[in-house]
Amino acid sequence: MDYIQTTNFIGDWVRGLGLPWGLDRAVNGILGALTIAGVVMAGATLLVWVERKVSALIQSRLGPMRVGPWGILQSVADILKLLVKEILVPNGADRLVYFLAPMLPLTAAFMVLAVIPFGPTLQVANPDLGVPYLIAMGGIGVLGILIGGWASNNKFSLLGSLRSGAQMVSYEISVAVILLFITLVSGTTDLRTLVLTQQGTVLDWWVFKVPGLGLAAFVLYLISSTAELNRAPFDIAEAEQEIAAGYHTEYSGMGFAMFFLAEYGNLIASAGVAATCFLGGFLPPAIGVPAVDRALFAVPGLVWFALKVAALILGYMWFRWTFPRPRVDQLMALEWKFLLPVNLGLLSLGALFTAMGWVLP
Amino acid sequence: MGLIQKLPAVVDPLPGGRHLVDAVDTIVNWARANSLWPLTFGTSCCAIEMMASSMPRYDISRFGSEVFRATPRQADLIILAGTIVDKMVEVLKTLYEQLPGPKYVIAMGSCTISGGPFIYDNYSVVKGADRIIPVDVYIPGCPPRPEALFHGLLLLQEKIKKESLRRPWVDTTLHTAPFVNPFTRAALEWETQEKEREPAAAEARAKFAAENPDFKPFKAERVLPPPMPDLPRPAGKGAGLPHGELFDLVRAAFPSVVLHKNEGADRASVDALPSDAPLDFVVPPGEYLAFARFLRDEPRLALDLFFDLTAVDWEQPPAPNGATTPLAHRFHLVVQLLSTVHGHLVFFRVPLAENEVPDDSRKTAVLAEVPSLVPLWPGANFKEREAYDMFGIRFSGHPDLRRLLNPETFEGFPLRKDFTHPAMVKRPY
Amino acid sequence: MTLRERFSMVFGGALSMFKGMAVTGHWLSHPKGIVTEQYPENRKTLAMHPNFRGEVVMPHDAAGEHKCTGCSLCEKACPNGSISVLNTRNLAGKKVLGKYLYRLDSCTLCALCVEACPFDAIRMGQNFELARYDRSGFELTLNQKEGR
Amino acid sequence: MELVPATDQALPPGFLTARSGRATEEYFINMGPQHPSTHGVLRLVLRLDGETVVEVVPHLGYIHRGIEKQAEAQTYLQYLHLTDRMDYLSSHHNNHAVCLAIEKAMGIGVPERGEYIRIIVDELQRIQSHLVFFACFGADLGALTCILQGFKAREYITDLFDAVCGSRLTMNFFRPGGSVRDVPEDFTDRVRAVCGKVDAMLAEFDRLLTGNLITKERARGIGVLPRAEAIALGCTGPVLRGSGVDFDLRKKAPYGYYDRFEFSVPLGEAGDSWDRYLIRMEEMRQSLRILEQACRSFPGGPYRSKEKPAYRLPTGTWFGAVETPRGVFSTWIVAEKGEKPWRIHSRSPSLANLAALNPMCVGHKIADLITILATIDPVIPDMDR
Repeated sequence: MDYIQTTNFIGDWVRGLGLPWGLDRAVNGILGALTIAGVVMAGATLLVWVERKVSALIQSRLGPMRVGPWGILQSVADILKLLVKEILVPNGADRLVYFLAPMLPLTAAFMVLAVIPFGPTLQVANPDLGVPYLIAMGGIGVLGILIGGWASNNKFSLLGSLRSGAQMVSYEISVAVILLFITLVSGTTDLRTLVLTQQGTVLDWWVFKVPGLGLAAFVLYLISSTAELNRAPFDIAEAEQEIAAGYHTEYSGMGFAMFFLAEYGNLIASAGVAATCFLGGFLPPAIGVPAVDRALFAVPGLVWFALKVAALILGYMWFRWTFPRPRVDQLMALEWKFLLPVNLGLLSLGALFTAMGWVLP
Repeated sequence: MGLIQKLPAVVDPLPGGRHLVDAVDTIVNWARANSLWPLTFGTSCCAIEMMASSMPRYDISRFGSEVFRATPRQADLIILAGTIVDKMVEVLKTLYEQLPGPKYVIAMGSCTISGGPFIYDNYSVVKGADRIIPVDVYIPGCPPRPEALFHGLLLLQEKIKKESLRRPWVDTTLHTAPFVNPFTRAALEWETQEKEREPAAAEARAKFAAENPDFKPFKAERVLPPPMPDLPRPAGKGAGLPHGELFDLVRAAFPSVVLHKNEGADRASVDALPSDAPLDFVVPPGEYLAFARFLRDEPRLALDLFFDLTAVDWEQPPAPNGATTPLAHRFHLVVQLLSTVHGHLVFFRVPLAENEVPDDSRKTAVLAEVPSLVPLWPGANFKEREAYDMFGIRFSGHPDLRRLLNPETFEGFPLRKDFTHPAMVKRPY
Repeated sequence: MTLRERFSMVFGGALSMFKGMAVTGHWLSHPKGIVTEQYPENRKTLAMHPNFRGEVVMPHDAAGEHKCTGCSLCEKACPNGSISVLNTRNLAGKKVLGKYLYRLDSCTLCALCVEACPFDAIRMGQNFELARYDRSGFELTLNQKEGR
Repeated sequence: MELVPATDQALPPGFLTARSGRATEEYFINMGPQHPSTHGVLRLVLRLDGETVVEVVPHLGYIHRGIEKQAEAQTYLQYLHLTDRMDYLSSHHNNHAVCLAIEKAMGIGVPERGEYIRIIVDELQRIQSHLVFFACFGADLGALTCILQGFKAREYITDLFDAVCGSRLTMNFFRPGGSVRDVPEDFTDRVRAVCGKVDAMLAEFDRLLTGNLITKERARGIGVLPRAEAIALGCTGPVLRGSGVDFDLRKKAPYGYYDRFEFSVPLGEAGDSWDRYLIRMEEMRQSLRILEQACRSFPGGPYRSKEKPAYRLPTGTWFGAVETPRGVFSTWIVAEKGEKPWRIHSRSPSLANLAALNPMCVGHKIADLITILATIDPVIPDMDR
């Protein structure tokens, strides 16, 4: 079924305006960026509420209840309050870097989401080297945390940022290797094409298409990306019980809100990447029965993508509220002594499988 | 903050600007009131109730306040859960300053409101946390139930909803009035009031007596508690070595060691002592270390666990005529040892004479000295520091003899009987 | 560590993780297990246990009379001087209670005063909503009128 | 352990020079008094080499309330109510120790029902306190669900205390000769119901945290306290038993009716955090066993002996000790004439156990320090008094 015409819908619209002097490109870029920013901000705000509700359910309680129905406006109130809160800069802080730092992780989330195809006609940009671009953008977030911790002039912050520096750099390697595995088996680095290679039934998704390996890669990606996201159980960078609030110990008001939203923005980005690479992105879970498939395809791709992302995020949250946190050296050992060798083995096996054609038809 | 504070000054003069400011006020107050993030700060008992209120049964997250922040930079609210003592004052002030404005404080429990159970005869508890940082809401109770905490939180939310950008948030003032004993104050006030009323009352009484010659006074009815049997205590169960054998063992090795307040005790009278009260030996200062080592190393005693160390000050209050009786041994240093092998406890005490010091520095000077037990039991470290802190007894050979509980700058030794402190107010009765 | 042990650690560990997730998953999927009591919403039905110790109250009968004789046993029993029994003389010249001052701000709700009272004149109330904006309102007078 | 006083002026107070001389630069971090995992206002100053702990110096006194001085101006009953506030997680045990000392001094007996009430309430509180331990241990390891679910289980017991004693935390329930009031008629049924709920939750906790690989990795071999050192440092309770020393006051010197009940004292082998954790989990099950037996043979009759008009202790020294969830708590009273004590001293198990913190932490990471501190399970107001 190759009816899907993936296009950049903003691009089409702007091109139709017929602006002179290359202004169309500029307008296109700005509109795209605004869309992504809107999606990330709204999504992150919603996710904060979802996270609080999920954790509440796991812990046999109700969660926010008093602001709006089921407390749905709770995180709106939080963000608003943080906006109008006094901003304190600690003595001896490097002011420029201190204010720059919170923007970087959020930027990273924007940049990643810019290339994710949300639907057949929903993608802000589609570079040919989509997968390497994802890997590159993933590396920006850690910078914000590192310099934020350093600029705060606080030992807890420094400890937290160094921890997260070590952790994120290590786990990025794993994430990169797994993305390379996907590139290898799919034969493309273009994310739109990557999604389209998974057309067909559910079994054509990369998580199932390479027997065994795809699933393993998917699970490993979830583990590595949780660590890369600095989320519990791998949240040693902001381990509250150990080092107060880690790298954002000295951030108040808006600075903290940006870090806070960036965590959820990156969560969306990470889940989006997983959905795109492993779960067929915006493709519906077709099962090969034409009547059912036709109904499934009638639902817009955006909905399927959102559902997949939501399921993945629920999984991330479920992890978070179940497990204790490994120690910093154990986390490093897990990466360098377990995940990376396994991932490299996976990559080699992927090469073997592709070469031998051991993939599902 | 910052920019939005200037909003009323700019917008208010514009036509319709007042409504805009009002609308912004409503939104901002709504956000602030419903997103009060407390600081993780609990000192004692109330902290457990504060924790319980964030737990499933009560769930403070319904109010959006479950986000307990470990760093003051991200908190809006300090719930003062537990007693605030002198040593904590500077810490608390710093914490409060580190909170970004607008910031709120709830005083939870009677300790933080007024000193509560520690209001009298106490040298270290602050008599009301509002003497240190401004407090918005007071919740009495000891500790208040989680529901009471929520009630306080709701009061605070109401207070926040009345704020306006036209009146920017500022620190409320501190409670600076000097502490007056509320009990005495009430009694004095009542006395003056009674005196003022006395003439009129006397007149009324005379009139009443004239009018009701056969008045019978009202007799209140006593409510007796339910009758309970008067039970004698059954003989206690001792553990480990029987007292008699223990006594013989000790006396064989150290003939100069006697029982406290029972110097002439012999085997028979020791056997008759209640078995659940540990023997209490008196050791001459010269034999202190040797005796302690003997108790530890003698296998039939095997007093291997350092249970406790403390002291008693025997200084008597001066007689009504101001005369003091000098004591031969002002302090008793009491060591309590336990045998994890047998289960018995042995106490022994060393009488310590007072050093000669000038009278004016007697209250602040170290008055006695004994060898430290740290080489024998490392567990004696904290206990000896505590005894030094409380009684001013020096332990020679202690590796790190500093005050344990009181601040380094503290003057005097609280558990001495002649200790005085400006903050100490005597309890009536 | 042998290879076998290593493998058993990895797979046993993974199994233990799944067990943990099963537990939290069970909680997540069973909202019936929620035990939260919604305080301000449940005010109407919220009842304290009969033994609950709220603030000290002095019950008054229908005629507005209380049972306090002004013996100040409670005052002596109070560990932190929260009670001041201020006596006066009534019309017949008998010493009776004038004003029963109770300082809620320092009270620890220990009920030692209630135990000490031989006349059952004071009790522990059931009210727990005692929070205030200012601390001066915590000094209460419990009796409505002087003693008999 | 060689103790050498600090001669280097650059070191903060309390640090010893004995272990310095490393190639890398060491630095100091101040944890507390306001820190989420120091269980209150304990202040720890850490000397670190990277993330590795070189030395820990605890600073106490941030909640020193001078209870012992204040006690000298209070009657015994008033002091009894203050002890609730020392170790608030085991306030019944504190009261029990004071009552034991007063009963010994005045020869007050306790009726059978009174003793049973005491044992049931004590054991319930032991479970309650260990549940708080479980909750905080889980939270300190980063498993935040544990703290909420642990408190959920604790709340069943708190609710029972609320109904029986009239307060949720500072119960002020025991009196010399028994308890302040009788328990309700359906008391044993309620206790059984609570036990059932707690037992079910314990099974869930085992699957959630005890079996988890990360927990094991975080606790096994961390903070090893050798047997001899545990004894020499004066540790008691689960910290001592974790090092394999069979010492439980309920068995060694049974007070009350503890010798009537069957229960075992779990012991550790390695003396590490994992052992201390397992011991507390097992102690909860043993307490459930005691509760089951006590409910089965719960007697009728009076709940307390005749109340004395005033508690005037005979001159002398009086001693009472109980096994609290944290170790041996004892009260030592020096009584002179009158209603007020000449001196009251209480032995805080937390203070003695805290002495083991530094030896246990050396060479471990900051995160392990938190684990170790959690398995010591200190209550700071109890140490500071």
